[in-house]
Amino acid sequence: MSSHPNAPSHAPAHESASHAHHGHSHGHEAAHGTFRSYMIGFALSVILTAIPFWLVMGGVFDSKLLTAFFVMGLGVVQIVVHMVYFLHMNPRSEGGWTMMALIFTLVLVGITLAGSLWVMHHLNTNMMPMSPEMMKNMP
Amino acid sequence: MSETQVQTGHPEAEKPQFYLTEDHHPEGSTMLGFWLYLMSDCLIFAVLFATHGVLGRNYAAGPSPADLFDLPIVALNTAMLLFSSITYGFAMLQMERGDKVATLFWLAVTGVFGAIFLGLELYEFSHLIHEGAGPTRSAFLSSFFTLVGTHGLHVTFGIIWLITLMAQVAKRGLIPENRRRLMCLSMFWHFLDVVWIGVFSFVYLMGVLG
Amino acid sequence: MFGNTTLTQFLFGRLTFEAIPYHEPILVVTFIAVALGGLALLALITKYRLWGYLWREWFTSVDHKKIGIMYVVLALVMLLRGFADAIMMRLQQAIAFGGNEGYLNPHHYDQIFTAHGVIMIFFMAMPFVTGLMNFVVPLQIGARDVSFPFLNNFSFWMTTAGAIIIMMSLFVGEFARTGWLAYPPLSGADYSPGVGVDYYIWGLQVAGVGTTLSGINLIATIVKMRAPGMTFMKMPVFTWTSLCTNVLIVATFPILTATLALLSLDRYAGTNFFTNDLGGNPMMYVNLIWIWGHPEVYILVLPAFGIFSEVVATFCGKRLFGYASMVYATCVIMILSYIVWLHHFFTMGSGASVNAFFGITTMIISIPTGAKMFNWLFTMYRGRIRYEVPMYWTVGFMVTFVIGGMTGVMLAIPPADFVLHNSLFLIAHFHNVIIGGVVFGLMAGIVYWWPKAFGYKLDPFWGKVSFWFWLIGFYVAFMPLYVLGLMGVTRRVSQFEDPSLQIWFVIAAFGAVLIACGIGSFIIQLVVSFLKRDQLRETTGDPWDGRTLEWSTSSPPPDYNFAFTPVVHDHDSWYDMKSRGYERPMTGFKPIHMPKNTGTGVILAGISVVFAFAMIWYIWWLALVSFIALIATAIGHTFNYDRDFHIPAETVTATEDARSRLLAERT
Amino acid sequence: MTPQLKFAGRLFALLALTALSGCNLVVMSPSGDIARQQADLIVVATVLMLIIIVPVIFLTLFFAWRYRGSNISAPYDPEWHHSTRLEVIIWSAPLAIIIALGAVTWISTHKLDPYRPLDRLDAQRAVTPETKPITVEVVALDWKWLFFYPEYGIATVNEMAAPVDVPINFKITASSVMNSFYVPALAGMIYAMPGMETKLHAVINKAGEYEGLSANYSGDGFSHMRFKFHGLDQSGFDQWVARVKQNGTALNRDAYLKLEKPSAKEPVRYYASVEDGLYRAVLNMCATPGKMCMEEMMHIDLMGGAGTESHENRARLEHDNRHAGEAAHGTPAPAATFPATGNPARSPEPAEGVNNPQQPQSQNEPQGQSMNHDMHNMQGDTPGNAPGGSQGSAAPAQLNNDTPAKP
Repeated sequence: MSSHPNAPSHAPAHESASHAHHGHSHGHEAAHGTFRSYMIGFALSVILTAIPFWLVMGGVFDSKLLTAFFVMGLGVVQIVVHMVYFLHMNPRSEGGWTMMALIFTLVLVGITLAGSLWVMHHLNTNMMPMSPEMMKNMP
Repeated sequence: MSETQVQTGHPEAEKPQFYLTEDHHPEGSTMLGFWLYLMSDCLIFAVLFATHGVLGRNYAAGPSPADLFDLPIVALNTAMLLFSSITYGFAMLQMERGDKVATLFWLAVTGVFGAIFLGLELYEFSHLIHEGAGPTRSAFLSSFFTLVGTHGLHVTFGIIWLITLMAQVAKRGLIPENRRRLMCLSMFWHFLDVVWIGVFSFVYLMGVLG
Repeated sequence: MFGNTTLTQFLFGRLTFEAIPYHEPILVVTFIAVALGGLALLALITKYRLWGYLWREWFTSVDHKKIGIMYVVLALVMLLRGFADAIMMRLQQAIAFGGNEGYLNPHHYDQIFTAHGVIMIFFMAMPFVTGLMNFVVPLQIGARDVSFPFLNNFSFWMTTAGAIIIMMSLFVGEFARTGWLAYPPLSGADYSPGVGVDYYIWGLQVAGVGTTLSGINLIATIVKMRAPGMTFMKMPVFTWTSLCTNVLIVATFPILTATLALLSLDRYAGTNFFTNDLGGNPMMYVNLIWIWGHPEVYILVLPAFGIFSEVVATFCGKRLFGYASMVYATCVIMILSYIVWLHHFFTMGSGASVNAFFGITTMIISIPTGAKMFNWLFTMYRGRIRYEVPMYWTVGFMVTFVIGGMTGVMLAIPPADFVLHNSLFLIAHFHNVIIGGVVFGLMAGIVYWWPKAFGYKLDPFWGKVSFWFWLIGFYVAFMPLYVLGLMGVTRRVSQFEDPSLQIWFVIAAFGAVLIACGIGSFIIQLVVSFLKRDQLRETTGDPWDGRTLEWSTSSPPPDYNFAFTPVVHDHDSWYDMKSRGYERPMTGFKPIHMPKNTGTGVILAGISVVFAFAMIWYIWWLALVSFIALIATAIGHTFNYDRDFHIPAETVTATEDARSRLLAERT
Repeated sequence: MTPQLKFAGRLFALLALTALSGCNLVVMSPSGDIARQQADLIVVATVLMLIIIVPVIFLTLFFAWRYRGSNISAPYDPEWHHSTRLEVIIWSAPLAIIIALGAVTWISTHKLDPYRPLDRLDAQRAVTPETKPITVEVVALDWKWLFFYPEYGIATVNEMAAPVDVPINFKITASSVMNSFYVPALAGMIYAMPGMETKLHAVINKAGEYEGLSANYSGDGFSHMRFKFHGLDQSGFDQWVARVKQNGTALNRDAYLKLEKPSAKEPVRYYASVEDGLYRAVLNMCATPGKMCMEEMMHIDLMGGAGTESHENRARLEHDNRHAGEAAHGTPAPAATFPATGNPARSPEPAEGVNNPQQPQSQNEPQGQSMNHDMHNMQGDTPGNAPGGSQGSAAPAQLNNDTPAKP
């Protein structure tokens, strides 16, 4: 990994953390959010959307892997931002049940996605008629 | 376990209260129930994402994402959805202030953004189909159209629901039932945003990356 | 036949007179029998002027108890259909040897085994389980109804709509000939061009909506509506297993829905998810459907475990041994059931590490299951067991289920699975756990809660007769299948060549006849009990000296379940209340806030049937019209804000006074 | 207590006796080393589990009897519901068994992985570098089995033979739907799937005639999708090969495409010669003239697809028969039996799972339908089946070869 890609990633992460702190301390009604928290969420989302588009469309990095890593990473961060600022997720709402349901669902989504990809990757490599030289050429 | 201690702690003679003489109102379940529905919807999308993950590179000797996707349109689309999110947020804030007209205004704005989003998506789809890259062209395109189309269908239903709610708010005002419904739709709408983040990152951007 | 083919096609899609199987004697006879029976039923209802009553008190009811009972009725009706299929298969396999082709050609046989699987799982076991949960859970947690009473009614009717769609395939067109999970490419448009798979898809999709919503409903109910004081670790075990079951339902049925939706896109829109064409991958379907399919097994069996836990504690007169470990075991099973799905296709050829991983996770499930078994065992230890019928089923279950568990672990070892997969050994295994676990549990549950639902006990003699027929019938019917599996005989075969196998199939067929006697005795039990209901009447509300809250109210419970919301101090709360001198409140009743009945659920489900029928037969105009009607009705429903009413305090007082008189008569 | 014990013992003995007597438990007493090890595994697992199952069943019956309501002498302790010591046993006993079984599973799954070449012929003999395995390429057709012997240049239908004590390398695929290749006496089953290749390594240790079958339901003719597997000594095998060569016909693509059409209860057939690369073409779903091979498609996909100007590839990758209707556009389709899509395959008449004989290739072989009178054509020709095209038989030169043509 080169050193310069770290800079843009660090900034929003830091920003998001500090604002998350702010938002909660000011939010008088956490379940609904305030104008301020909505605007913070919106600003963060815009930034977090713009960066991956810029990375891909501008071809910022030479390494596809690195770009992919950032795109997915920023996607996850943005999902968290949406959860906190728009969906007002916090461990207290509905007695913690929404959070629990969310975590459970995320675990299942993870199992479904990772499991399917893992299983299907094995099935495909075992069974798809590819010649050895093709396997070597796999990107 | 702790129960055993609790139980032994009870003095047998003392007769506790065994029922409530007052009316018992369990707290509302709607928000939790709706959240559970969203979670189940989330799993539908998980299946579609997994399918796209598995089949997304099966171009069937046909066009690949890099050949097909027009990222500026996708960016514009994403912007529309983001705007609609914040405007829905404004609607919710107005609802809390009890301002019916302002709520309706922001709901309408949200609906317009949603409709623009849908229009752009339909334009993109028709463009692809005209290029011969319809959902039947390859497994990749099948899963692409299905995943993005399912999201689009959700937005469509969201808009229908939005219009219904606007009619109900206009008719009956911001009564507790309507507030609850607006909050449900709010969760639905923001949930679609979250799914869209997955779509543009995983399908479009990663797809174009190849 | 028709003058204008295009118009006919537009009007009727691919529905033609040929679709009606009037040339199949078996189906015609069945149809006549069903039609006559149906007409007789309709005539009786009309004669006794029951339509209004049924509509007002049952079909449109949002009362969880009535909906629960309707679910069970649906399940029993479908049990008869599914079992008829089973008998036909057993008969065919018992005679189709050597040159004898039997009485069913593959065209029919294949439909029958598909229908048997689909009906037994989706329309017998699922509604049965849902029905019991619906009836019992709110009572056990001291609630007056579920969280979303209208949704409950709607869910029930959607499940029924699914069942109706499946049943229609018997007389209009055909059913799928693909096996109960409809693996593509066989179930794709190219290899199954008929309407069979479409019936399958739409039946399951419509019922799936109901199942998912009912799952959400019950979770919300259990989380939000428990009586004050009932913490999670004081919940009855059946409620716990219901909670886990419904979590599984909500978390897996969407996967089934999505997977079937992809299959229908392949069939209707020509996409290429699971085809051989253009990069499709049928293995993905198998992968996805089993992500749903394995938790489904636990959806069925967990409530049965809950029933046994209630039954064993009640009839041993003893608190359940190891309540906490029972709860943890249930939760562990719930989670683990998500990471074992590949064991259904070890033989598809995944790598050794993948296979071994899923094999071992599968085995791990047997640890909490084993712990549960020991818990029941040690509940019996130092108990004083009253041998009422539910306890018979429980002991029968414990002995039978461990055998099924053992063969299940054998199947979880990939190399062993390579020789046992798709064999009759596998068939024997899952019938061993489904009959020995789920069905026995449901039978125990129905006998256990019958007095609560109807106010009289079921006749014990016929109950025991039914139990013994079921138990012996099960062993006679399925032990030969274990043997046949070890003889290398595989499933879904309609004709055999090796005559030495025949004796085993004949024994198995005889076992099926014994089970038929068991079902017959059960029906006799219901009829006899109904006729003798005055003798069997129980007025206490607590016929078994029960331990949980449902036994604290009258039998049958009033519409509002509890005049005053109970307060829970310990688990086995009714036992706690009884032992600490609970006195029933006699005065001070208040009006009770209740939901109103509505016909929207029936109407929506009815339109769904029309929509599904139109989709199955490509009657596009009707599909469009019914779809719009569906949306419009749903939206229309949301404009109705007048959804609840109060039961006046006088009515409550009158009801409670009547009960006081009954209780006084007893003493 | 003793009567229960006796009863349980007797029951168990009875079960074991039934299991062992009379009938041919081929899964438990197979003739191939792999199946042998799998059977041993079943026994080991069963014994391990019986350690816990037998006491549970016994205790269940015993407690059920001992603590019956009428037995007042038995202790009754309604408040007893917890015992840490028991809980530990309850959880650890199954855990111990599962740890043992898990270890067995991990090892055996790797050892008996069907993809893993054999390292022994049986318990005594190891595979040496000199051991020359035989390759058999298996194709599951609608509803018969086709076996290629690449080393001998022969092929057979519904009959297979292999020399005793020679490792067999199976390569397995299918033409249309999923099947499962299973010879109980030889080794465990593995799926046969279109466009994919599964592998199985096995050896037969005893001469004899064994049953082979499809273990995964595949449609109408599935019940009869059986074949005989002959374990022969080396000379017997050589004779069998000679017999195939002597009595067989040639298996070229035309013959294969005719054979591929759905038929049930197909008699045994021999092919003395096999066209080069035919199995490879079947595996790659490009035996039909004009189709693109899966390999080539995958290669193109790996290279990033073929761009938007690749419409001609589409028809080349439609392997299923749904597009038969389009292929037959030349002839007016009798619309009455065809629904809106104009797709004859969707008419309710033909049996499901039946590969409509109206294959795309039918337009290439106008006489194809009339020539396959030796096939048990399950459904007969549907009206839409009229030979439409007039291109004549495709010349072999048009056929695909198995090397990727496009970069």
